[in-house]
Amino acid sequence: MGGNFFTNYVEISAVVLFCIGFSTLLFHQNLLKKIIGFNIMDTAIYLFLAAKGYIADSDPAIIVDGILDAGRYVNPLPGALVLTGIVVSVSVTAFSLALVLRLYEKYGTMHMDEILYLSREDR
Amino acid sequence: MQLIQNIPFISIMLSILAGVFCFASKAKLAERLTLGALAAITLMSAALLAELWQTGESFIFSMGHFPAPWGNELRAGVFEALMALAFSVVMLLSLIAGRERIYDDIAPARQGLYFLMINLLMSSLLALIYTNDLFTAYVFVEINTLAACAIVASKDTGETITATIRYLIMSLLGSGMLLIAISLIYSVTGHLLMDHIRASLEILAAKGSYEVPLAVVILLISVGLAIKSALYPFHTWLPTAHGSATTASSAILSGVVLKGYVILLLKIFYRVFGLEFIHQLQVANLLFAFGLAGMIFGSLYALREHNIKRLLAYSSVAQVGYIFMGIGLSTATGTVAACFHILAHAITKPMLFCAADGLMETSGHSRQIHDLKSAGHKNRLAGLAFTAGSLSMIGIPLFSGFVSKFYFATASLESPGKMVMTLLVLALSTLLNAMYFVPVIVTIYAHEDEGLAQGEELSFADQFIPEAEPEETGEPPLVHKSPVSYKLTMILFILLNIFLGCAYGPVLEIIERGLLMF
Amino acid sequence: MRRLSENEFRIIRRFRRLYAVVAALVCLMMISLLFLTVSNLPIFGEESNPANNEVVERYLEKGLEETGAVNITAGIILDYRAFDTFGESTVLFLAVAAVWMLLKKEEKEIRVLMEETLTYAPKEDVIFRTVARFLTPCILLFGIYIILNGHLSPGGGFSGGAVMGSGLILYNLSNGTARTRRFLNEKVFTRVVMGALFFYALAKSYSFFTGGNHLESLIPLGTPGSIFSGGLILPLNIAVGLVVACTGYGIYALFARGGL
Amino acid sequence: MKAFMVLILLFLIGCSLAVSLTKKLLTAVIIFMSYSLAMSIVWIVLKAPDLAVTEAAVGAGITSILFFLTLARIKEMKGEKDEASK
Repeated sequence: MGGNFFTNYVEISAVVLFCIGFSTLLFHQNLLKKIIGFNIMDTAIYLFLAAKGYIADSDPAIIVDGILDAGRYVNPLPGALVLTGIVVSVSVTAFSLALVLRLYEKYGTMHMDEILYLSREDR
Repeated sequence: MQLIQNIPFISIMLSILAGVFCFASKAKLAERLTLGALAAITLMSAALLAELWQTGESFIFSMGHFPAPWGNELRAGVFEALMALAFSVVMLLSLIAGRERIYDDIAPARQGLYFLMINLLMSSLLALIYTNDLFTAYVFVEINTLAACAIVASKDTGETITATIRYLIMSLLGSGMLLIAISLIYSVTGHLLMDHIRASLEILAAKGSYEVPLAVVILLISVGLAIKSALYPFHTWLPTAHGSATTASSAILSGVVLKGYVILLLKIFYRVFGLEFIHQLQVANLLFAFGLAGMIFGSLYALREHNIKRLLAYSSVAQVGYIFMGIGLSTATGTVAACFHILAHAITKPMLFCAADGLMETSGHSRQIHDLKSAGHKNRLAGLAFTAGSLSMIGIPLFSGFVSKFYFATASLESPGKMVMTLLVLALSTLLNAMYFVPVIVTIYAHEDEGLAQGEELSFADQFIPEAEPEETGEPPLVHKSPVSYKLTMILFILLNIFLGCAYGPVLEIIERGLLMF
Repeated sequence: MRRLSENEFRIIRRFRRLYAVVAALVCLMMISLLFLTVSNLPIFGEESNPANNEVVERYLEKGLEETGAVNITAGIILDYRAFDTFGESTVLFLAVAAVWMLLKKEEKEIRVLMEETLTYAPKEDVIFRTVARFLTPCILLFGIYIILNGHLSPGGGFSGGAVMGSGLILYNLSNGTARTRRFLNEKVFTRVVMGALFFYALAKSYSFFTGGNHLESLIPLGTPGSIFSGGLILPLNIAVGLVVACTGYGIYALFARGGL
Repeated sequence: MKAFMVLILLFLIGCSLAVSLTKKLLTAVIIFMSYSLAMSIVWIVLKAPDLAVTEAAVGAGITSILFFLTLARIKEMKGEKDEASK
């Protein structure tokens, strides 16, 4: 273990969240749970990324009073990247939920194993 | 700045705009638009390739008014131009060849949207090839994932939708890993552009700091992209997705989409980390081992298949194994061979899928191999194309597959530690390839009255016989009529394959020079 | 539709146990690797971290002058790194198209679904309807405010569009589909989304083209801080807001009844 | 400030564990919604107000609506199926 385990507490919790999301995505056989797990995983990554932009004792990067001093504001770039990421993950969520609905219409279940088994007969 | 340097930007924008336009247009119009856009991109990429080959330089195109570390950038050299050309040609040919099947398999209301997906898929592939920025690469990886899943799901049977959700879940795991790796890189270097990350990584390497995070980053990126390009232990989604989609989708997914991620991985290895760094960390050895495993197990799975499309899909797993094996050899020749194999597989596998489609048409769309008996006589061109593709996959001289296998073998001689393994597995994999392709060829040229069991017993040595057979046989009982466009594309596919197999010199030189420019 | 038999469940369960062991190993490996990594990263919140380098310095010190946006984040996403954001809008568009492809129903079936009172839409509820009548205009207005002030204050096209989208959903739930269709039907939806995206693509192509070829851009940036400033940022925010509002409502409608 | 941050982060971890462990899907979706809202508070603490607005509107708003709708549709279909089988 490196020395910054406790000072990087935001990143550590982001990693914990990431792994909870990751294991939800892997372990749960209910598709809806899988999708929630994917969402948790994504927000954890965004938390990790946004924590990179934070600087203690500084203001949000909105230049209200015209002071152009880089030391006064937080780093706005990770925020911009996360903004892009959030929209990407909502799009993916919408698409996967639509797939779940179609699968439910066809097989009457949201359980991955049952679907895999039932779809084998379609071949 | 010359006008020709706008080509990467124009081709990306063209395909996105064509995609947006398809949203409200009817299928026929959408198809024409898509084919037009693809043809235009093909021509432009060819012009770019010719120009860059003459000048021998690469260039950087800044997207917007802000230079390097502040704005986005595109970068193009001969390698990128060659890949863009190959991808657009393969897309165009597979779309034309699979055209009939698209209109059969997909409900009329969805056909326009299918072409929309194709356009956006093309734009994301082009962006992956040309981008010089890691975060842009992530965004376009997501577009690629969604569009690829959507073209599988467009057929709308239970099987395809199940395949899609498996594909989607695996892809999401992969993109999650990619994104966390990108944020780790950002956190230690503070840059997102490849050149600048490289510069600050060199400083970090000199100081010896952040070694653990960087090792984890390389591992995460390799695994993330390996999941998306179906390297062996992560391939589980591929057979169902590629085996159940409509023909054009299968052809495009196996020929082009898998390769886009490999190219991104190569770009990251070469342009972000530098080869020495990769070799220090043994990641190359990991990819090498997985590649070898994929070459054998992919073929073994294919041997068990009775469904022709799934057989071809498993064969893709084996071929992706070849590509990663070449990268894992970690010599310049190995990478060149891998890149050549990307091209060889990109033109062979779509041809096989389209030819299989032509064969299946003669037997009422059954995907079972034993239903295809004597299909090669009923649809002669498809039979010929399937034979040519199989021979290329097995690695018979004159076809492109031979060249890449030959170069893999040559490359292995340069890295003594891996030579024996590579040569052994190459030989074994060739044998296995022959063992599952030859019975299919024999079946499609068998006469109706012959038993199938006879065909299965034919050995590796007999593989030349089926090639000669179409000329020898007399009148086939029923000649299937395929549209002229299908015939033309099949002929073009075969010619392209033979062209790559014979005139491989200049192509290899382009790849070599392109990789040096990286 | 058929249920699985007991025997089939047993086969699945055996496979599942193997899978669980492998997955657990993968997760454990992942978490230990990432813990190791994070504890070796630069310290959280320090100003001297590698991420706070010359790139960010220029964004903060010259961003106002170069993009005309007071909100530096808006300047980054719509000007400095506009290509990423363009890709992001394309993802959203792609998602709508894919959902449309999967869930769109024939007009007849939509009618049937519209007539039936859906279990989750309490249209008859007086409290809900009264509250919704007051809330809907406020939400829509707030969304418009966020969009228009995207370059001056937190927010922008994506967040404002999402707020407007949820306002439209609330309107639809309280007033019914027939009334929503008077101003937002399939035709309007397609036109707005495509028009806004075309405008976005063309405007950005113009600035990419001039930027890539080192030409002067002819768009004035205006006085920083006033509403008409930031060059293309305000129109782009409006275009993005329209796309997001329509797609948000569109995806909702496709999920709820298979069509607008 | 740090104490507050740690508190929210613990709340987030608790929420995600609860989502992963609850049996009922509706409960899981509701917990996930509150997870998103807590996340938007985290963005404010991290001085990224743009993200806070977007997360509240997109993550807690649109995403949750989609989850609820999916559940409602599935419940409807289940009801239809039960009626048909009776």
